Amino acid sequence: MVELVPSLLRQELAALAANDERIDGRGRWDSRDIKLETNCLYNAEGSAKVTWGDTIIYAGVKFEIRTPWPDRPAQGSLMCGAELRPVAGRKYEPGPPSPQSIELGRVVDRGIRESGCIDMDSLCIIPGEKVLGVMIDIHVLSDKGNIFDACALGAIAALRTAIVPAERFDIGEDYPLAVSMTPTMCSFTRVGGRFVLDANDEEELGGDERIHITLGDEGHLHSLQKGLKGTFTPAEFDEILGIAQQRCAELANLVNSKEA
Amino acid sequence: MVELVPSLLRQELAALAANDERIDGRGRWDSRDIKLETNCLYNAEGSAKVTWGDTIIYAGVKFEIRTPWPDRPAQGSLMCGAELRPVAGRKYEPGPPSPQSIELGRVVDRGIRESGCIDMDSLCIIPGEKVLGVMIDIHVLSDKGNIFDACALGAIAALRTAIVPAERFDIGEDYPLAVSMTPTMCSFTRVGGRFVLDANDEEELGGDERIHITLGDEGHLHSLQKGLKGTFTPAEFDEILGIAQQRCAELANLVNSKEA
Amino acid sequence: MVELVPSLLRQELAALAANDERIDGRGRWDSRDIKLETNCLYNAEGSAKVTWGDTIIYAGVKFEIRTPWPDRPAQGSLMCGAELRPVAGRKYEPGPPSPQSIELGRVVDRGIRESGCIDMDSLCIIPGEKVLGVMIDIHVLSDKGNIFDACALGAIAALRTAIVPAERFDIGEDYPLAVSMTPTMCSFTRVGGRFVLDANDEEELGGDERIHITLGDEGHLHSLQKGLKGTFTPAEFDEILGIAQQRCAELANLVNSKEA
Amino acid sequence: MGGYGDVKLLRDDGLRLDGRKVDEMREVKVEAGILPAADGSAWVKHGLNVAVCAVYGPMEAHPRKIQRQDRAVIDVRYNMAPFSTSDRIRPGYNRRSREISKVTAEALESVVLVERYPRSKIRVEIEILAAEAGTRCVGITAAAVALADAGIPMRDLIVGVASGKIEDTVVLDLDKAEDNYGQADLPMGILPTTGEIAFLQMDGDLSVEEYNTCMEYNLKAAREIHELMVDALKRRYNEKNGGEA
Amino acid sequence: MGGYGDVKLLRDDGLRLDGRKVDEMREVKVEAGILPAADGSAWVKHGLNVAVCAVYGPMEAHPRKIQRQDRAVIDVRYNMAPFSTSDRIRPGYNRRSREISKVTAEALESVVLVERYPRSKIRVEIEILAAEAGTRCVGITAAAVALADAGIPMRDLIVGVASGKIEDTVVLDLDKAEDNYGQADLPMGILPTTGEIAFLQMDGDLSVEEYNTCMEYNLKAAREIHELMVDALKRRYNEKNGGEA
Amino acid sequence: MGGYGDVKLLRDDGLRLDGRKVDEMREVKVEAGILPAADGSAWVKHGLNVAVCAVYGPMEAHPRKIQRQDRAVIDVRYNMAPFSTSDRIRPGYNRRSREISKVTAEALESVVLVERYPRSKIRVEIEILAAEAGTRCVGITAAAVALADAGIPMRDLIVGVASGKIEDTVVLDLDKAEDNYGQADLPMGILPTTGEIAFLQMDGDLSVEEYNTCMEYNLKAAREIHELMVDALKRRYNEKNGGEA
Repeated sequence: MVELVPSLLRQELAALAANDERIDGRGRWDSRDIKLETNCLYNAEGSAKVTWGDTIIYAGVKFEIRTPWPDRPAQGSLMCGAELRPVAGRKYEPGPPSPQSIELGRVVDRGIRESGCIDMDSLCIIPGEKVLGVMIDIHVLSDKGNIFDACALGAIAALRTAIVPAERFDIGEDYPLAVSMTPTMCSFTRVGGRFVLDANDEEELGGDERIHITLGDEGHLHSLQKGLKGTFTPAEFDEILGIAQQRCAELANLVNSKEA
Repeated sequence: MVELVPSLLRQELAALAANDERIDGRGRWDSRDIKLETNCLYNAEGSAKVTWGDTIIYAGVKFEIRTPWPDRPAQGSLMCGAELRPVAGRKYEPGPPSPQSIELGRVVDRGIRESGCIDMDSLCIIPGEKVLGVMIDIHVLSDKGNIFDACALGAIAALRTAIVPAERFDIGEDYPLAVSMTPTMCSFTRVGGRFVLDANDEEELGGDERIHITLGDEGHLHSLQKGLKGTFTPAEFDEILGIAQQRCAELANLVNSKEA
Repeated sequence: MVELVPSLLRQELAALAANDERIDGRGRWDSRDIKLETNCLYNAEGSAKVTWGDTIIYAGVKFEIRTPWPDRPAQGSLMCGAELRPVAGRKYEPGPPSPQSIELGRVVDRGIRESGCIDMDSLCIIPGEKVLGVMIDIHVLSDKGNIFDACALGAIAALRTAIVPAERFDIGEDYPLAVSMTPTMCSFTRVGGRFVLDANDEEELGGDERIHITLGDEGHLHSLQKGLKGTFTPAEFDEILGIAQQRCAELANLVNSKEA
Repeated sequence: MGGYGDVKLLRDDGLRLDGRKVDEMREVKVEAGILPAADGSAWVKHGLNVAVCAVYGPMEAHPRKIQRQDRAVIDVRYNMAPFSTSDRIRPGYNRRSREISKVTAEALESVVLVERYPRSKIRVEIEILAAEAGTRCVGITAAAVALADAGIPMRDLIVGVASGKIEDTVVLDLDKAEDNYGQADLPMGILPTTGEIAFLQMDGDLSVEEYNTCMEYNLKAAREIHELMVDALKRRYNEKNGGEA
Repeated sequence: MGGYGDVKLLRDDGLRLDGRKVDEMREVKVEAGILPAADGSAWVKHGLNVAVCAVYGPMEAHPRKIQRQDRAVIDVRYNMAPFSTSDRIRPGYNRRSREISKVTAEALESVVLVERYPRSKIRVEIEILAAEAGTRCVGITAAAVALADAGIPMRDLIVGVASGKIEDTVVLDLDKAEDNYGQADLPMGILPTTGEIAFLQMDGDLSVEEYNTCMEYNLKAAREIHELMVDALKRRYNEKNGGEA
Repeated sequence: MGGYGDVKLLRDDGLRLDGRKVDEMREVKVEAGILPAADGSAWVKHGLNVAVCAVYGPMEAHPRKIQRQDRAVIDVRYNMAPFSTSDRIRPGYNRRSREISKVTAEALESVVLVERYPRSKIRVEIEILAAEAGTRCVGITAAAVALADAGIPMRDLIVGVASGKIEDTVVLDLDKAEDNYGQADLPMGILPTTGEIAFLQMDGDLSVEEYNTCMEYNLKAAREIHELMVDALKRRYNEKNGGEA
């Protein structure tokens, strides 16, 4: 493994951090530009394209009719998965889902699920017989850093604009999926010794641990995850949690501006 | 990868081609000898062994009772698969199905399926409840070139001699499967710059692209496939299509001579 | 592969064998100390921990309600599997089940199944609708030789102390699983040219073929298996079969002493 | 081909259900260079199909056993996104996508000057984001543009096109209904400059005459799409160089 | 989190169903060095959870492509035995166990002095034999003890602890019912000497204040469990050296 | 063993359902050298069982980690064709075939002079085309002939044979009904010259005396089949050399 480049990059990032600078000129808590498009995919019942700096992801929602689990006869189900396929970047290889892609999908899934934004009872059609399964698939097409936040944004945006294809399922007229909240994720990466918001690909390559925070409408925590080697202190966490409170509210506003 | 041998072989094949000769003395449109045996396997409901030059394959037909697909409640199903297992030759390795074996199975499958020789409606036992599934499995035991044509021949011969084990399934008396047509395949390989019929293993090793043509009873095309690196012109295709018309009719006669 | 150590070890073991000695001082037909604990795992319906010298394994029994096989509507099922996961020793690697672990599970499974100790009819709840499936999972935590005998002992001990969780399944009150026999396994390894009982890890590393014998209550054979490179003579087999008769009876007594 | 026959696909005025003439293709849009992480990329919308392609390389081929001493290997993955079809499809490759990946790779090897990059690998990632019949052809078109965008030298751009048969009539570029209820489909990868064929599949039922008509339609369509591909690459070139078309 | 809400988890006297106070953890027992085949090992019983951990290495990292020039890689497998849960689980890894393995490995890499063993690998095998909520934390505790038992140098012992929320009340160390019907769970891997956090996950619903209370409980519990870990290692050391504690 | 007990397998005259005596085996036919692509091959029909075996090698063993410095490894794959059984079986290996492959390889390693080919690999591909009880034995017989046909030196030819118990009577060479409804099966791989045993499995219920009778029957059958194997190899040798037997 060529580890020379990361090593030089680490030095550069540390030097920049000493002056409170970042490699692309942003401030410590600045995000890159974000463009969110919805209803952009034929055949998906809800869809979103997120262009987050040079990172590009698509999210699509599909529904299926299924029989409920025996222990939850009146509840539907929600599933969110992410694919980190070789299209996303030079470093990605074909093969079974990597731990990275599993973690990505599960962290995004927990943020949405645990916010309670989908009422599982509302997905019941006939108790014990037929319920709706909601499946969100996220496809990373260009990874230039911070795919977690881009994927979480695309997932909730696709969900919030999804139409249940009731006619196709012979269960009445099509209707918008009820989504009661807009959980969003805000991730921080230790670069040059201190945490920054929205690391780009170079900062990820030369950085350390990440913290992923998903907050709901009232600023409540719904999902946390630390990834990669490294530790953090409670004081550091308090600081980034404060930043996340502001930032997640802005992201939720962006999503809500897209609704039908 | 040792690519020296193929390189010398290519030169030899090119020199032969310049004199309109082939490495085993055949003419450009000559096939090797073909021996077809049917009903040769205990436990298979239809079976065929094809000895095509030094290439040997077996095909076996099995039936199963299954529930129909919801969108086709009165239709059975047909499945044709090929296994290129390590027994077939030194170059074959164990592992999950290779792209080569998937292509082989799918090209043979399409030729049979698309000819319409099996009426899917005839495989219905009780609409919406019980239909027949027909499964053709092809097993390549010795690959000395042109396994595609040998497999296609074995598959249709096994199918045409198959007996539906109705008694075992408790659905009446055993009866021969209704097969209304005899699609056969004819493959051409570019060797020394020009296409030849029925390449042997050396010609495949030192040759280029292949074209697989499956024709039905009236000389209609049911399946085409180009494989391997290389291109061809429409004029070249016209010429080999003419050869295929003759050759497929001969192969169909051979199959039809075997029926019960 | 470093094969130097086994080679020197082989020489040492041969020298010891010439004096009828073993590397850890035991006699040819001596076993290491065995400690058997049962009911040692929360959530398992039957469980056993076997400490066999420095070899440690756990076995756990779980039940499930399932629909019977169409051809055996009034019979339940028994399944025994063994996992040789990387925890068990330095030489074990992650990945799909190895041939070693498959053989281990299947040999233990056959010994129990073929003894007839579980009456499959007794596992029927409602013929054609509901039967019990009994699943024994064996987990090797520390392999220091002769895991076959340790696993077989743990499996039958877990089974003999298992309680059917009938209340959880809504089929009446919990009751002990009926197990009518105590099959046990006795394995012999060729070390220094002659067979010994209960080889330890060094004797396995520097030894040759193994013979696994499972005997039931009346000294009947229920399962045999030869493993690894090597041959044996009928006379050799007669001798070890005699030893196995004594030893299996002792092991069965140990298991039976644990019952509720 | 479904070939059910009892579904009407041609209107009384001889036009198709969506108003196209028999030799008219669906609208096609092409963009080059849309994925910042890739060495070359393309986006093609063909009817309602959407394909995206990323190219990486040439790079060292590993594991070593896939290396070729005298040329680059082209490693193609054709993949349909789970949300690209009416019924969601499970992520991961299936037999269909593996076959398409194989023959697409072989078609691209026929035009890329692979002998210029011995022992190397060129990765071509074709992702179908929305499928409405004909995705393998759209994928080939996208791959050709993405390879060109990556600066990989080729003898010609391959164009993916298809014709087929509905109600015993040969038509260009089947849409979803025509594909489901039609009688034949003949997808090709054509080199528009020479008319050579680098990709060929076909299923259904075609007489020799019908085949010839399909071939003629395909060649015509290939030349039309080729112009759109060249335009997209010119726009991309000018954009990179800050100029105007 | 299940979060059903209609299951009563706190008694009228303010204690939990099993009689614990809100900031009281389940009983914890720790043993070091219990697997003869391993280079280091540990057994932890936490409530009814039982985790066993074996450590092998440092050893040569292979295949070569996983090697790091400047440090050891830590290869963690977290696995639940098929009989460890109420409903049997199929052998083999699933998405949950792969995620836990990944983040546990990253947590352990944060404390092991990995730069002392360039190009090598340390295998950490965590086996859950009985599961009653909180297994990932119990696994981390066991891994830390097993690494120490194997003589692998670390900055600190990591302790796995969790707090959560039931009936709008923050409680330490959720048991199975509390996990099933509670509102939030916050598992952490804490370095008890410095209070740093090397492992963090959370799901459910917590306000910032509730998070802070969880954090406080977790830190307290980490220090308690840390003493049991040190005691176990001392007993093991004395046993190996034939002495007395 | 099924061991249902209520199915009659012995006739009143003491013969078996197919008319065989208790110590009589099914008809066996052996051919060597029937697969042109292989280095050695054999075809064995034993009752209605049909097994074909191809041998490739000795060849370089790769990947390197399977190499042995002092000998060849024997890589056996026992496989049942999907159409070989009454109910079709899915292509690919299952637990049963993997176990049989393992113990068959170990049996063959016991007779092949593996030390003559250090660092190499011999591939033995056993394909069951039709199964009627006893396929693992038929596969061993075919493998032995194919190895000899490939010119691989061996201490002896192994012969695969089996005896078992039906209606409390020991019989040689169980057929399908006897296997399904019998009480025990004892397949062996025997070296007919020395009487040594290289392959041994058994399941069911046998007393020690019954085991001894099985053993005696197996030995007798091994010698009979051995003659057929030698004949086949002689025919093959003469055919290759253009002479007469």
